[in-house]
Amino acid sequence: MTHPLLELRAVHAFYGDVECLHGVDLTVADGEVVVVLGANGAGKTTLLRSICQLVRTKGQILFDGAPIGANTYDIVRRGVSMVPQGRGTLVDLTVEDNIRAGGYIRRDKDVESDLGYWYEVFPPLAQRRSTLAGSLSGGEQQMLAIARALMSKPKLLLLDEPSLGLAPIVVRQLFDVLARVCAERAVAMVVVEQNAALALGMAQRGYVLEAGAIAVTGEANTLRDDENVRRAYLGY
Amino acid sequence: MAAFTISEGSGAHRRLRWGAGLLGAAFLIVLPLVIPSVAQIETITQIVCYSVAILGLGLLVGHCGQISIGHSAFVGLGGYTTIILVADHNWPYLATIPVSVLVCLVAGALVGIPALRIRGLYLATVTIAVAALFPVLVNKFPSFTGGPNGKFANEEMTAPDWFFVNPYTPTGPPTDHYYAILVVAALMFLIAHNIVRSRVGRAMHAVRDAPLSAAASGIPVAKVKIFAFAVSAAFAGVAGSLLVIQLPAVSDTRFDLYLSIFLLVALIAGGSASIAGAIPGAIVFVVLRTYIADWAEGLDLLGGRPDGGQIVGILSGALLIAFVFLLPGGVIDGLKALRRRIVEIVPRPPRDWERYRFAGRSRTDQPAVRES
Amino acid sequence: MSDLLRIEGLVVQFGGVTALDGVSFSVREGQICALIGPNGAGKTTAFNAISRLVRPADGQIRFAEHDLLGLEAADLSGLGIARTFQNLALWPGMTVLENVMVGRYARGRVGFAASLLGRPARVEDREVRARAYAMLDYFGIADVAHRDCEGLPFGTLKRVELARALVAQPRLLLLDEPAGGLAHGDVRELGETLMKLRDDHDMTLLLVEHHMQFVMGISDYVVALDLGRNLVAGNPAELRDSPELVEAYLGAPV
Amino acid sequence: MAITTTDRPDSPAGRRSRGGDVLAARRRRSAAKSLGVVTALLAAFSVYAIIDGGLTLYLQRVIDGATNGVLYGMVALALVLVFKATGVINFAQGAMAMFGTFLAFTAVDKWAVPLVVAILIGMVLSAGAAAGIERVLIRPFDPSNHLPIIIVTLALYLALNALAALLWGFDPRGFPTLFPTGSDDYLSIGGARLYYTKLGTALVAVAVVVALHLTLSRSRLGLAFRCVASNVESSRLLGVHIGRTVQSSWAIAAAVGTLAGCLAAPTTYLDPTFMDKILIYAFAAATLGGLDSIAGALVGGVVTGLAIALLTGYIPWLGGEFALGCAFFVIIAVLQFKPSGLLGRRTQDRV
Repeated sequence: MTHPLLELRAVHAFYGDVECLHGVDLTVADGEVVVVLGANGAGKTTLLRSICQLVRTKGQILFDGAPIGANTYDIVRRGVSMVPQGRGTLVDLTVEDNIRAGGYIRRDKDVESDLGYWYEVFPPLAQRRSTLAGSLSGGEQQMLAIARALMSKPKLLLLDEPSLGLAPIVVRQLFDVLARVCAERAVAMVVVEQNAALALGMAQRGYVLEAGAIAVTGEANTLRDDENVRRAYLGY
Repeated sequence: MAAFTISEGSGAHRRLRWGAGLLGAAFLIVLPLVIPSVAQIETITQIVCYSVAILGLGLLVGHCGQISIGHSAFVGLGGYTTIILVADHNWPYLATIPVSVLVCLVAGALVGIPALRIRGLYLATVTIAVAALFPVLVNKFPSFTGGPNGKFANEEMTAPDWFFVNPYTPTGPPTDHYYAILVVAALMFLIAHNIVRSRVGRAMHAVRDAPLSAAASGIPVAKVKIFAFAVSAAFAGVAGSLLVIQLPAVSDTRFDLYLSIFLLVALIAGGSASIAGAIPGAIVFVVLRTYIADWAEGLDLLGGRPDGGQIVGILSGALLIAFVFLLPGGVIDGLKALRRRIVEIVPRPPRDWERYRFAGRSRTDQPAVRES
Repeated sequence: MSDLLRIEGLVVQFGGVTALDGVSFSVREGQICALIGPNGAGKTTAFNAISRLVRPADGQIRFAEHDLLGLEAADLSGLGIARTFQNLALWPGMTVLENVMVGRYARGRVGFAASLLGRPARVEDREVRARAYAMLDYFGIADVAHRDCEGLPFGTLKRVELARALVAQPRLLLLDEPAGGLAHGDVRELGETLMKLRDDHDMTLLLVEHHMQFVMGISDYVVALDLGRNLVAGNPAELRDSPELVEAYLGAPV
Repeated sequence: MAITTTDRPDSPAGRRSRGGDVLAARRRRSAAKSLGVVTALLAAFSVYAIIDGGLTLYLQRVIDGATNGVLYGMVALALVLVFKATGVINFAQGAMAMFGTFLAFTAVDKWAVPLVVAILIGMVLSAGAAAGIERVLIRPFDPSNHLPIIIVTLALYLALNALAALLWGFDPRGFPTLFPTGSDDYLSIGGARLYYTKLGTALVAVAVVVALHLTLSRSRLGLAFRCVASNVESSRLLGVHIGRTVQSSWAIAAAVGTLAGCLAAPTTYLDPTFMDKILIYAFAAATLGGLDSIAGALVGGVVTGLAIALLTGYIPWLGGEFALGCAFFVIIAVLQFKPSGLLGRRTQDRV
């Protein structure tokens, strides 16, 4: 039997008593890149956070065909990794410790060689491996966050606004690397992104969230040509 | 579901409030007259005294979100102010209260000033040092304070001749003290009520819940914190003076760190975010420190080392934890929930709000969002 | 019409990162001015600098005849500046009505000493309470006045925040993503409200917003930032086809 | 497939001073400056002290102050460990240390085990108890809401003190020491006496601080500690079990506290209140050090110890019992001029 890597069935999410997601259905296949679009406050971040159980949820979330569980640390161990909005840099730790922290759940011997791999992919990090991560530039912090998230060898990577605050050229480079690395390692991705054009370019499918519910879904190409999507999220 | 529903500000609500108020006042006034024992009158007097201290601590902790483990020092400061003025300078007892207030306002503001620069927890370390320092200071200046021997006033406070209580019965003098203390305490409760209901009180709540938003709404956060600290200390000072009126003797051990912690225990037990919570809080305080202590004195756990104080300590710790877990709003929250089962008071729009109606001239000639 | 708010060469740094790098713009009295730009362009930072929540390293902010950089955050409300927050900054432990009442703090006169007395405080309290309620009524949420903020829907809380800012009757209203998280119908209604504030209540509005259609629909003047610098500015019609703006949003030349 | 450009060269995010690490450099500068001020003050006072009372007396007081200070630093370290992981000051830290010391004492006194073993037993037991306390009484609360957690630690302070008094009474007891205690077991430094007990105590304390520092900077647990201290949510997303990490911090803190108690008890005496004063000095030390720095705790302890020994020693008006006052003024002065301590890092609240 084949089942999607990740499946959300009628998921509701709550901050305190406030319901922020009102029954969201979403699937991600193995190795697939899915983009989630939507206005600020539509619930995109909440969607990612509910997959990691960082918010209270109702409804079913299946990972690899089985319920995903209630504890974030177990979910991470099962192969979900998230780059939170604002990158979640551990600002008081050095760059190297940040990447090592990404491999916190791993006990295998390849950690050291993996460390080398990421320094190769992101040379700027290698140059600054012993500086405090808090003093990195935005672009470097985003590289760091991606390296850290992939250090745990996830099957699914959740990215929350990776382009936030970065120069367009950096964003494009970052996305290129990201796409290649993920393809190479067969990592599926859910990308929440304001830069819709870019995200749709890299994704196979997309969802549009509006006020906590899925408004539109479809192939990336179809969404890109959709008049409403263009107006609202592409800004032209 | 409530058995009765009353609209806020309606005649029934007003009658209910007046009725409850008058009943409470009558109860408090009659209470010493129907109690035959001096000791019991003294106990309820102590409850009234401590309720003022707990009330003050509540203004700071419950309403402004600052923690203080140093209020024993302010209670002590008030107590010593009164006893020094009475014993050494022959002041009348009640006249010393404004002095206590002033002294504690200044002392409280001084301790609170670090609050300008620092966040909650650092302030707690400052206040715990204040509490530990106070007995040391008392012993440092024995010529004023009597040092470790304590200080006494030779004459108790006496009521004027026209007062209806006969001073020549055994219960006469303690009853006099009770009434004097009750009047002052009632005034303090009124003041606390005024503060909480005023613009300043709302500012305190805003500072407690989200200091940054408070600043953005034009609230001078540092000033509000210092005000809360100073006023809270002044309440504690008044409580100290009242305690001296009740029993004109002080010593350094009466105002140690434990007093501070027990005041906090009582505050949490009573309900920190409510003015009325100070009353059940004070009852808990006095019951723990007198009745339970007396009861435990007779116990003989663990072979021949009975000490009421230890049982009280363990019980207070357990009580505190129980309240934080089970009833974080304190006894008063429980009572309110009970009351709501009987009478539900439904809030009403403020009177005359239509006068302030915020409305623009109606404009229908213009499309709302100009379509692009 | 004169400049009500004038910002010149604003520089803000966080640690080693420069969030604003010499931003200048001004807002005229009676205008709705929108600050736009991709995420991370520095819009909210500019807002926080104006409301004195962050300290600029360089630059000038003038409001009417006041130099804002010489003042504390708490002073602004008294001058007639009110703001809302992107992620809401309400007080969960207080009722909706009380939340709105706090917004009027700077206009109150009862000081620390008078608050002890009761009488003056109560008179003022009654007035502020009525005003706050009227404000809630204006936004159509008077029915939740006595409920705690905790647990109310996002759209309602947004209105509460707007009411809190307005109850101080400000000259300048700063709105950080007022349409964020609102459904389409609510966005439309918000637009009407904001224009009414400008037209009927003589307010000047400065807003940060992502919702392009909304911004272009209601603004008189639009300032676009990118990477902490001024990108373009002008009225919506001028900006709509600006290639710089399209590029900033898309990260690619079109 | 490597990224070569970091940022657009003219982009603001790319503009930072050469050599990078502006934040760290600034922090180092500010720490160095404040340490300089403290050293200068101490030096100036030392000159006065040496002229006033002679070199030997001065040395003796410095030795006493520093060796006491190391102990304060150790208790401060326990406070810092919990603070770093939870953002809360454990007001029961002293009481827990006292309780652990009593357990060690019981092991020596009743079961006649060797002192070293007894101390280890005390440390292990108190660590286990602290882990249990964390699980049952601390973890259920929202970690961002500090007030209830502080209240719980105060409750623990009350209950543990009372329980110890109930079990062991208030009679002061002598606690054996690990080191030779003869009247001539001392090093003579310029006429001043450094007793082996004090020297040994100080060495053990320093060794513990160094060992902890190394462990926390090298081990997996240390990594988890630093992650949680830096950013709780990010740590959660990296698979760190927050609860267990915080629990370990409580356990280690309790063990360190107990060790400090066992080292301090011989120089004072053992009763249920013997840690109270030390705890307040430790508050001063931790505040001075910045509450979030392990090295800062030790430095803060030594500075506090020196300040107390020198001030109460050379300003007769203050008198010996005014040590608490000195600690208080240390706290106030630090908070006024250096709100985040000498080595602490400044945090910025954000909306």
